[in-house]
Amino acid sequence: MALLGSALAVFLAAVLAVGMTRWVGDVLNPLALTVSEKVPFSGGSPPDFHAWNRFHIRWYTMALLFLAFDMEMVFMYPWAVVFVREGLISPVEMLMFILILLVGIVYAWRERGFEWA
Amino acid sequence: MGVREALAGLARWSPVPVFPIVGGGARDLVRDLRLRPEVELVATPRHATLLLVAGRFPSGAIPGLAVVHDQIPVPRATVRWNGEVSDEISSARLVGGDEEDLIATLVALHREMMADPSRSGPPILPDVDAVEWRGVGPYGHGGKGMTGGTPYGRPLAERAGDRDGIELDQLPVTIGPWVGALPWGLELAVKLQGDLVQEVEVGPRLSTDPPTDVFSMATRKPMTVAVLELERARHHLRWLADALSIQGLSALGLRALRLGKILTPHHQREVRRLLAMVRRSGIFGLALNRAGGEVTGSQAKGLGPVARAGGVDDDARRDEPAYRELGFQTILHQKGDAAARWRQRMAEVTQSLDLSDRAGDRTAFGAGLVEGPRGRITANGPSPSVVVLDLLPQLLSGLEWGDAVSLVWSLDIDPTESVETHVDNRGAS
Amino acid sequence: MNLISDILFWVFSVAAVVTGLLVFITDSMVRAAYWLMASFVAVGGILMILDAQFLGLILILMMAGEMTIMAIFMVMFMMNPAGLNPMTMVHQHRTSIVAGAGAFVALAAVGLLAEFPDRPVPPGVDPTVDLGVELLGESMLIFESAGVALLAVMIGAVALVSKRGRYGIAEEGSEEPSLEMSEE
Amino acid sequence: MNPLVAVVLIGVVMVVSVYLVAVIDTAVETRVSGGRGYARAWLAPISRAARLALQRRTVTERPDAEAWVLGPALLGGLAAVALTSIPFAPGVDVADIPAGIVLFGAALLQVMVAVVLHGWGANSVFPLLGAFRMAAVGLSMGIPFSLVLITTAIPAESLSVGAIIASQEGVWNVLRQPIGLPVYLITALGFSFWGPLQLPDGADLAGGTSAEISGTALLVWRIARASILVSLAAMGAAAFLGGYLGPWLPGWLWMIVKTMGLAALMIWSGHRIARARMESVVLLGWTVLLPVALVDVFVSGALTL
Repeated sequence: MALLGSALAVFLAAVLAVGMTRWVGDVLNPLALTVSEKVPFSGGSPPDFHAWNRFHIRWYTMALLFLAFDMEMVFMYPWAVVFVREGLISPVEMLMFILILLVGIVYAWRERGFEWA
Repeated sequence: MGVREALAGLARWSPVPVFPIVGGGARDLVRDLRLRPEVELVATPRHATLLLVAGRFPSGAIPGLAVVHDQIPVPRATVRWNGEVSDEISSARLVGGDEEDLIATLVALHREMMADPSRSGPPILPDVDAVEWRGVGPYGHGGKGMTGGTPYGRPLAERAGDRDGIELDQLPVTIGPWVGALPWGLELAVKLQGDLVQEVEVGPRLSTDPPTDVFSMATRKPMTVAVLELERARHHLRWLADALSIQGLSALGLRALRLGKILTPHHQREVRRLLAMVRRSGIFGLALNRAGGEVTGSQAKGLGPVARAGGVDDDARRDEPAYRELGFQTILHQKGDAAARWRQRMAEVTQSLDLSDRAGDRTAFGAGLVEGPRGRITANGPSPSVVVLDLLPQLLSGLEWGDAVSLVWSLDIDPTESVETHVDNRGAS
Repeated sequence: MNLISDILFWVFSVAAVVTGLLVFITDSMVRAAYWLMASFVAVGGILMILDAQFLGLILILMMAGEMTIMAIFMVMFMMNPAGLNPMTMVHQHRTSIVAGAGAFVALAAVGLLAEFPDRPVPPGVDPTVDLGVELLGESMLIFESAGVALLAVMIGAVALVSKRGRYGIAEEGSEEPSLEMSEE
Repeated sequence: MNPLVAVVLIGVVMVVSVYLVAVIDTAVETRVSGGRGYARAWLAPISRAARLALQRRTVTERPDAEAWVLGPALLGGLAAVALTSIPFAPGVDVADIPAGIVLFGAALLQVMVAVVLHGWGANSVFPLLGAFRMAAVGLSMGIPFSLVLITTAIPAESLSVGAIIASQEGVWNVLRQPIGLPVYLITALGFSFWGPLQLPDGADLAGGTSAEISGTALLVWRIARASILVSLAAMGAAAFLGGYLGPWLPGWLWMIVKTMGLAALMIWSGHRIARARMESVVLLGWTVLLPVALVDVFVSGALTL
């Protein structure tokens, strides 16, 4: 717990350092931009629309697979710790679990779920 | 203030970040600036301090100049190289002369900006919203309903059908003409659906007066093969420099550029070494493996390396006696895609060097038709870049943006090449 | 030490509730997704205070991916994804108020009335090890059947969304077959 | 470790290593480009930083200002907190907790969030494309990345980084688990979006998520990105190269040498290996790295038994 407190302190200090640097920059060069200086860049023509739009990600199949496959991480960490202790049973059980999941990956690959362009 | 002076003193030694706007006749000069440690060409005006406007532009007006100028953060300044006084930016520093003069001006101006930001160039465009939105609508943000109106001055993208059978937003956006990702001067009006290019229109062309390089000279009088072929090799190395930087290999690109500058027929070994490094970079396996963009058959006619990469044996050099004496044989690749075009040009660099080495004082061409580095140059036909620009919409649609960029660069486009290469010539004859 | 733990507990608790609330107040889909993640991260912090380091950290680890996916899917499906026009994330007010109040009362009742076990983990015991032993021993069947459930999720997702989906190739305009029975 | 000492220690480590990364980057670039003048590599990072400090920050018309600020801040914070899980020398660590590699993994997967927020914040087309690219890269690389790290925990019988280093007393993991380090380095390039996997900030997006920022915002973004690279290199050194273990030299020096060695390797790849296509990266992650990482887990595991 104490160790994690230090880690938290380091995290907050780094975040603060970044914020401070930006703030120093803003003091040296105050932010006072005109409308034309704020136009988003796309190479010389002002944009006609907001860039934020309903963004069609083509790899949504992969995203859904990640959602399912990522669960395996939860089991894998404790499994690795007791691997040696538990002996042969551990690789066998985990291999079974992984092979079940791999069927899903192979199926997605066969359905060309990772390709989009 | 002490801090500011101290920082300014250190910043003096920083490479000068320059955002280039490049018109006709200045591409090679600006590209060579990459070799100078004093200067750093950046891909977006947000990373720049100086705006460099170089070269000739059609009828004096430079599209997007004011927009890009205002996007450069303060302190900023503009340098106009070999231009007219009547250009849009009144505060621009005019320079002529050679590269050394330009570098000296850039460095001096950068130091001035760092030391005294109050001398920064003022914005050109007026400080008014493009669309009235403040105070409009129930929340004063300029919109009404969930998607209506022009919130904060711009509308939201509209819905459109998609090849996946889903109706989703399509974002129309004009990219270019001045962006590090595309050849200088190329403007693409694309409709993006996600990261996919659904539709492309090529923007106005920045054609200027006819080129004065050795290849266009060869349409009028015979030129020595040695000079032509060395220049062709140089051209391909310059192309390689640009194309490599866009694939994330700017250092290797610099190597190509540096080699191109000092190139002689005796540099075969260095060229081979460079090409081996390019091949080993995995560019064919990682970046161009499925980039697509096949240009083959009749549409490739007259497009030089692009045609030959697609298996079209189209090369004006075959019909020249001088080349026949040298045992010239066209190099062909079959697939005609982006990777094939890379391979084609890389093979032609060594071929040209070899030809240049053995050519002696043979001369070729001179009768109106020349095989230029981008393809066939004729007395009054369209230049190869113009032909390629017409192919772009069909080639780019359906590609992921990164692939689209790779494809554009594989075609070696110069948007400043004039529509009719030799208008003047025709008038004269 | 205990004081710091207490302070951190309250900081994380308040953060979890406030960020959870912000999910429904913000107009932007991306913000909503990442506020939810912030809420989970705060809960992960509480777990870590309770010396369940592994559970707390794995929660934070998992949520990075899950909430990014949530953000991109919301941006993909919602019009006005950035909340440039005002909108509300709350619908069916009466139902939701009743459901919310009911859930609160139920949970509060559990919190107040249930008897919680008071078994602090003895020092020197690594809960991760116990979790691993449990997974490979007693809970083996649960663990393996979770695999089957996840496989079903994957296959279902791929079958529904892949380009060569079950209704034909998407590029050729795949269409769901009509549910009407044919006349024959 | 006392929080104050911890902040100072990690701060010093980050400042020095980020400076070294910048120097190595310039030097490698000079070498690959066939140029001369290595001396400027030592000064270049400082003068560039000074120049950026004097430049005004830009904002766009209607950004998500908070997300835009949070992106770099979070990235820097995550790099720092990732470093806390790694012992730099015997006994010199901030938080060598029993779940050390989970802490590291959690920090690194959150990098995806930081970059997505940073790209989303600008409301501009290039950063937006960059943000979604980072999501795709992160989701493709996340699982193999975690798997190869988990594999190093098998012989150590612990998730603590200190224990993982200690378990390499006889033989380093790079020899015991030869598949691990290459997979780790490739995925590390993905999470630090460096070199061939510099897709969110790629040249084809004119700088991607950083295309709209200038001044100190750009400065801190670059520093944070280099810090992530350092964190990844340090973990690579600890998990696969035995961390501070080694003959003759003192432990901390070994750690520095190994960390900067791996960092240099990744920087070198940035100048010698081409940017990969987006789709290839996703395919690589799921159909090559994931199975290879699983082979690593089971083969290395079986060899341990």
